[in-house]
Amino acid sequence: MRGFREPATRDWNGETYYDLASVKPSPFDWKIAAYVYIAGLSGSAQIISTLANTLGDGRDETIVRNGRYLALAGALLGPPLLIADLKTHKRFYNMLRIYRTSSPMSFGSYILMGFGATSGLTALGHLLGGSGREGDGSRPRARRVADMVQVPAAFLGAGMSTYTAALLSATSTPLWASAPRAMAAQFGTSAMATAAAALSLGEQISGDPENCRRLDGLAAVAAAGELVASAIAERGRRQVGTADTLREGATGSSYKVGALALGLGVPLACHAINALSKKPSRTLSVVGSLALLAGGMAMRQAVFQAGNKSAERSADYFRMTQRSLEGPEPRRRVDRMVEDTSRRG
Amino acid sequence: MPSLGTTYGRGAATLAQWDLANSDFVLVMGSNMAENHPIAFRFVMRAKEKGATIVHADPRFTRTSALADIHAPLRAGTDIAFLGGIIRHILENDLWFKDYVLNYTNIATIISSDYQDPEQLDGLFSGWDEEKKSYTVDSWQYKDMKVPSSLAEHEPSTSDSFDEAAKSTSDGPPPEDRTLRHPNCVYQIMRRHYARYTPEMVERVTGCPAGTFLKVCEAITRNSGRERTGAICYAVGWTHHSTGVQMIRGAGIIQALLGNVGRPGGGVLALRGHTSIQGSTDIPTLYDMLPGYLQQPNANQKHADLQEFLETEQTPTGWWHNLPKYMVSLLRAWYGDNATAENGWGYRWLPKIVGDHSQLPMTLAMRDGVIKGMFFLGQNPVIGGSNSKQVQAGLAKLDWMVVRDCAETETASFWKEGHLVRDGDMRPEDIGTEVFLMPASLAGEKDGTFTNTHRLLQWHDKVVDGPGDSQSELWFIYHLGRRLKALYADSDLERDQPIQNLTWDYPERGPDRDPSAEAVLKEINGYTWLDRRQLSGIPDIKDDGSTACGCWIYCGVFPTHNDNKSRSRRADGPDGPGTHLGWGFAWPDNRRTLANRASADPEGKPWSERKRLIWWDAEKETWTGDDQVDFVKDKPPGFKPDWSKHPTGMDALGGDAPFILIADGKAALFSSSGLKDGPLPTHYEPLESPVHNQLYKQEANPVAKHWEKRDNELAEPGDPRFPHSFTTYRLTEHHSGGTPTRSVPVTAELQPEGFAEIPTELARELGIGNTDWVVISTLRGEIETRALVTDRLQPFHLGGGKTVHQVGMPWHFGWKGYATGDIANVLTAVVGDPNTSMHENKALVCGLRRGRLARDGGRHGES
Amino acid sequence: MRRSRPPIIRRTLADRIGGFVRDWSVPRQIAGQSSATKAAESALSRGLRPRLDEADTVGTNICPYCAVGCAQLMYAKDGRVIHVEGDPRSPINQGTLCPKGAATLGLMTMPERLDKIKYRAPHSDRWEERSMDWAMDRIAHLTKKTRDEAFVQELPDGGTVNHTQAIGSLGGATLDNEENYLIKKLFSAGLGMVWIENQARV
Amino acid sequence: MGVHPRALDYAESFPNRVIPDEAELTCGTRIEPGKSYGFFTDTTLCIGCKACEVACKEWNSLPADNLGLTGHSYDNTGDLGANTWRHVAFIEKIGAGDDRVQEMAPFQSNWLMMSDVCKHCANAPCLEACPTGSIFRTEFDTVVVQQDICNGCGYCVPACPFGVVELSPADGKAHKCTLCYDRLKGGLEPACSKSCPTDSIQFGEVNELFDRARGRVESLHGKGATDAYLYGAPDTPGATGGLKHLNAFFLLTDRPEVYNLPPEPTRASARVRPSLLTGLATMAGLTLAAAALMSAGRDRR
Repeated sequence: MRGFREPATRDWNGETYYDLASVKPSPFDWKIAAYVYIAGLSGSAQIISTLANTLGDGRDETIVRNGRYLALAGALLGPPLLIADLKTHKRFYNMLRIYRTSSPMSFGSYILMGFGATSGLTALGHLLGGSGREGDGSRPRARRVADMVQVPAAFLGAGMSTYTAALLSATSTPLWASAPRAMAAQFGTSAMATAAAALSLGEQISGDPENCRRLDGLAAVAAAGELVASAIAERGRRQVGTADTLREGATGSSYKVGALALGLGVPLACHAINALSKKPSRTLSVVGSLALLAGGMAMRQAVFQAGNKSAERSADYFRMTQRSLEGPEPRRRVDRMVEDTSRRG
Repeated sequence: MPSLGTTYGRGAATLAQWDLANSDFVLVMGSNMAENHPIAFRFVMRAKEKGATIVHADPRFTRTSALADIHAPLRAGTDIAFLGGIIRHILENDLWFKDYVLNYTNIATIISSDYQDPEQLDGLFSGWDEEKKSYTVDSWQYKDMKVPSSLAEHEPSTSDSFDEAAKSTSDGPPPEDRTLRHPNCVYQIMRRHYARYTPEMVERVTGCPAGTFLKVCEAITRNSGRERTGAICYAVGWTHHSTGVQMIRGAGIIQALLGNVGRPGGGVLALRGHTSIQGSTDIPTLYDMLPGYLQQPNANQKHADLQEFLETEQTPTGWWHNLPKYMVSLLRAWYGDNATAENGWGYRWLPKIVGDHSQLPMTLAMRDGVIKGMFFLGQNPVIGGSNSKQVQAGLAKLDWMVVRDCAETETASFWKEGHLVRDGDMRPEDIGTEVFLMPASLAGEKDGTFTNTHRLLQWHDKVVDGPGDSQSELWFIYHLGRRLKALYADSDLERDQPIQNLTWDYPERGPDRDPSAEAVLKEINGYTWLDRRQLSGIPDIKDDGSTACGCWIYCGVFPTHNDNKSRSRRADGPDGPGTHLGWGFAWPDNRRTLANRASADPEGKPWSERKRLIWWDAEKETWTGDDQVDFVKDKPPGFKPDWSKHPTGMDALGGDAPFILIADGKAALFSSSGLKDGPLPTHYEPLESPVHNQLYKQEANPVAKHWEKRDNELAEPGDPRFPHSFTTYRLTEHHSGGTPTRSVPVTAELQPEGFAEIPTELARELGIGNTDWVVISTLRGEIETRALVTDRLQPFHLGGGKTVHQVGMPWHFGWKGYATGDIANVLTAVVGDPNTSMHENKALVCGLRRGRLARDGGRHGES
Repeated sequence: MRRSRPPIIRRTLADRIGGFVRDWSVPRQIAGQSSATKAAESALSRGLRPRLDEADTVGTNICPYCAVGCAQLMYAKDGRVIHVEGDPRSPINQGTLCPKGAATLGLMTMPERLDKIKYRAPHSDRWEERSMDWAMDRIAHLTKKTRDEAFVQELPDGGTVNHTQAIGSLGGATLDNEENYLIKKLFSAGLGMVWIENQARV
Repeated sequence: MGVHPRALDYAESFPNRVIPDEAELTCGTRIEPGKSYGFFTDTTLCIGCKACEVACKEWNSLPADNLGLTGHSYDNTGDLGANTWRHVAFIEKIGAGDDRVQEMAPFQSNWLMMSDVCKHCANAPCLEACPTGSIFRTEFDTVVVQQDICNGCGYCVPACPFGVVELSPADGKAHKCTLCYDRLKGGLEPACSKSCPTDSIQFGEVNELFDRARGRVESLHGKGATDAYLYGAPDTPGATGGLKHLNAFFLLTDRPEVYNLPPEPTRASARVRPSLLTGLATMAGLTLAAAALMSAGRDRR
């Protein structure tokens, strides 16, 4: 370590300042956690919809439609949740006053805005485009617009699915800050899994059972990925010493039971049985999808609660800051006027 | 402050606070300086940066201790044992500053052969009168010579037969033996007196480890001498004891022995607790003095008329020989043209005191119905007065009372929220006191001067009006006086002459008819009676009625009609001498360091270049230097009194006598006159002590004041119900009675609730957890408060294997304001120092238990 | 209470839009200003000044708490004090203040500050408000009555004392020298009171 | 100890104006836009008087908010927050019984006191997190929340590695030390450092303060206070994880955790890139998987 003198080099013996928090917990409550869930679900739904529209055939039409509508629904639900969480709601528009690449909250706002606009266009195009084929077999103009916009929408959807992980990791909250990569993978896979599950449910209601199989397959792949990511995140946090709040108490239980067992264990089991059986069970598919959807929400809520709790535990924070965390220096430093002037000088 | 008065001649800080930056050593004792005088401590820190050694000797480890180099813990009330140990260390190791001490103190003076020491009389001095419980001080005098006191108050006195036989100080120089071999010279007496105050004894009595004590001795002596100086800072941690005056005397003796007084960075700094507490002693709202430390006429002394008063009070030698000038000019200022030479300048209109009328007996006088009407002018005795329940009982007996403050105080609201009502002893309907609560203006809402702790008068401007009906005390007293004069205008009773004859015309301003504070300050400064020219300085004051002067020591603050020196704002820059003569006005005569003649050697040369302050300029035949000279400016260092002429006043002091208010011009290591409890500080236990006196059979100060026992009992030493040493103090976040900080949200939140500090060891023993409720009890009452368990208070391991725990409690709290708590002064007793009547609230004993008081309206036990 | 936050200013939608456009940083950012500094600066920041600038009177005060004697600069506007802080010209505090001195503004403007005369009649259970004139008259009357009833000119042994022990006064160490002077002059030399004391012994 | 020579230029009792460039008189610094300013808080000089807390609240009109006895030594403030921009921490290191410490340290000894404040980080995580530009870097290189912009999103709160920023429930905006932005604009020293009785809090140009602080550490080491070290100066604890340095830095004598400071705080925004890249890579992988699943057995249109 550089420049450390006695006694800073002495080993930390666990001493804290009357066990008082060293950092402040975020003021984010269930609304933001729900937003993260919705953003991921709708963002990934847009991706699946776009893929289905691009790669699939007519049988995928319901996926495309449902995906686009889901994306729009998410884009419409998100902002009210975010604004409701602002402590000075009336100034929500200041989110667009400036853009800062260093702030996931800032570029996230632009992603949300872009995603909202593009998802709106795709959904509107889809709505106005009717069946998708004109009488002459050509694409209606509205659908063509939707098809054009769907690609940027899907990219923004990818952003929607994971920027929220960056939002949490780019804090000093021990739980969130100590496993940024794994948590991004966790959020992304969960987004894709929940989106697939939602669309699968849609197919179960009115659509093609074959589509369900595909979507359930996607959901299972994503859920498996999430399981791996969760394990890596857990391991990373344990190494740092910040894992406790997600393992202990009511939050720990809800995480283990809700997010892991129900949200990942159950759907993986359901979908695995369905995948192995010749005649997939409709019930298992629905149960698996519902479990995934519920588990995704439980995971977000638990991560938020456990994060806020970890911020109040100074020992967690001190363990985390005993050594530099992973992650390189950002390439582009936020410019600093004073350096500029000194360079000029 | 009679202690510094008897030792150095003036009862005030000898040096300016900023001068501490020049100290090589600072002993903070009897003071928690960093907490209670943070800005003064700034200069201690500055000294420390420059290499000075800082020592804090205190029962508790406080914020001052944390910044000190040495913290010497000592049991509350044992300071004299500690200081006596230092004196012994200096004498036995021959570490005193000989050239200074031999010339500037009475170390070589020979004391009466009748003198007997506590070493011989087991704790008493010679002259003890068991019946009167007081001393006759004949045997404390210089051999065959009566030494006049430099204090206004001359009790206790010598016997008449002695007075007739003894020589006066103008009859010749005091008897001396410069070889110091004479068995009754002060040096030999002190060696005998302190012989048993060894480091081991210090440890047995105070609990301070001998090693720590010796470190303090080593540091203090290493940093004194020609090249180096040290200062001692004290506050009410010394004065609030039954031996308070003698504690300060101990410091005075040490500083004189080390040659630190009157020199840069040296001396004794009294740190006072209220903004103008020095001013209110100089211009005393005190019963026993008139402005400028003149004696209030006393029916028990030879004060029948002015002639007799002056004969009694005027000293033959030294500056106090000028007393008649100051007395006559004061009477002229007060009774104007009604004061004539024929009527003794109106002397008989002054009321005479008949005993002790200080705050402690005042409490009893209220309770006993002697006092029927009271003015409380910015003081809150329910919080600050000893034995708060007695104070409240007294308030309930009054016919009427006026409280003037900036917020509703506990004193003002005693009749509805006080202990009497809370404990169920009385209902408001039972209390007949008529109460006037009047809003008072604060500084900034009125103009006038404050005198700070180092005698500096500083003017504060009126910037805004006080809110609503707020008015200054000046306004209140002036208009009350106007109304009273009107009420008495038509009386032809002799007893009403004083108020009729009182001069009472001050210019008024504004719609509220605000009297001019400048006009009052001009009267305080003094002016010529006929043509109303301002007096330019103390030498202008006359005894023939041609001058009026409200307070002679302040003369010079307003030397011309347009020159208010207290308003001068010109401090020294970085290259200046650092005495800041252009900032404010320090009494007397703008002198910043008292007895600064002592900064030069007997020949008038600075003791060293590093420590020069003033010196004799032989060419110009004058004293000169960085400060105003506290000496006769043109008296050469070699001047010797012509004893054949029976010289009086300053003519009787040589050119090497820096302490000009002392009759022989020398610092009094041995104080023959002025103190009631002995010529040398002697260790006594506090009136309430957990242990017996290890040094003498005499347990406590034999002349200490203990007015009466009813509801004011004291525990015997070692009473098992009250095994712990108990002390009270202030916190940096609050101010005294608390009204000005507990009512202000930003300061209230910093210490939001009353608490008692309890050592970890004791808390463990009694099963008390941090912030638990505890009950503290004494024979005067019980209170409940929260426990702050802390390692900063430590047990004292005393002689005989006895361990004493201490419990400490801030006394700020009460029931008003935002930060509240029980009143510590419920626990304290109406007892005091014999010289000053200051209470002993720093050292008593208490019981302690976990729990709360029953406060459900019923009476709760007062075991 | 003084120390509440400034009132929330109600703004219309048009105001808000206008304000947003005026304060919009993105264009300035595109123009090259840094998003961390200049581009982000708001209208409030641009116009910010210390409130001392608004003072119409600045006088010198001496701190009213302990006896160290720190000088303060007192800033007032329209007859109300707006701030009090250390006076850098003083050789004692050189601009610094302790926690109490730093709270002088809080003391002068505290919510508990008394601004009316409160009177409690004998045996009453409540305060009543009274006018200054009434109170002063009543106090003067009581003072005279109490003094006259208990004035002693001579002791039984014939010594003149000319005093009254029935009235006392407590306080003075927080007051100005001029005030103490008038208290001592009126109470002692005028009325013959002997029970005159202050905090010097506390 | 003299006052500043320029003090004599304003020797009237009623100056009736703000002394121009008063900071020059109080701390020898003439404040100019374009330079970097900060605090050097030297805990070895701190007497724990809390004048800084009061001066701050008085100047910034912050309400009292924390009325309660904590039992945490003399600290009844607890932490920095929306209404508390200076906080003095108290740590007793004396020990009881046989563990009682007998040795005194040359400066602050066995009872540690430290006035904590917003660090005004050179790379300020709160600023980097702020999506509205409400938090910005002033012309004095200090970090300020602009109250006319803040919409209370609260993201700066968890971003801060020192727990400084907090939302006020009273007005729904984030608050923290402004380093007396308004005072700096008027040439006045910040309220806390101006009031500090023992100059434990020193205000000045940051680079000058760094030099002064390094000298102070050296001098303390010379005087036997070998525990003294800087926290937040370049290349010291506190100035880690991309924070570069702290404009408000400290001289400490015990481990940072003891004062409730993280030993190696990090710049939160440093985690944006790894998180975002991993997230997007995950999405890319999932998209490929989805594409495979979607296209299997389908006609390309």
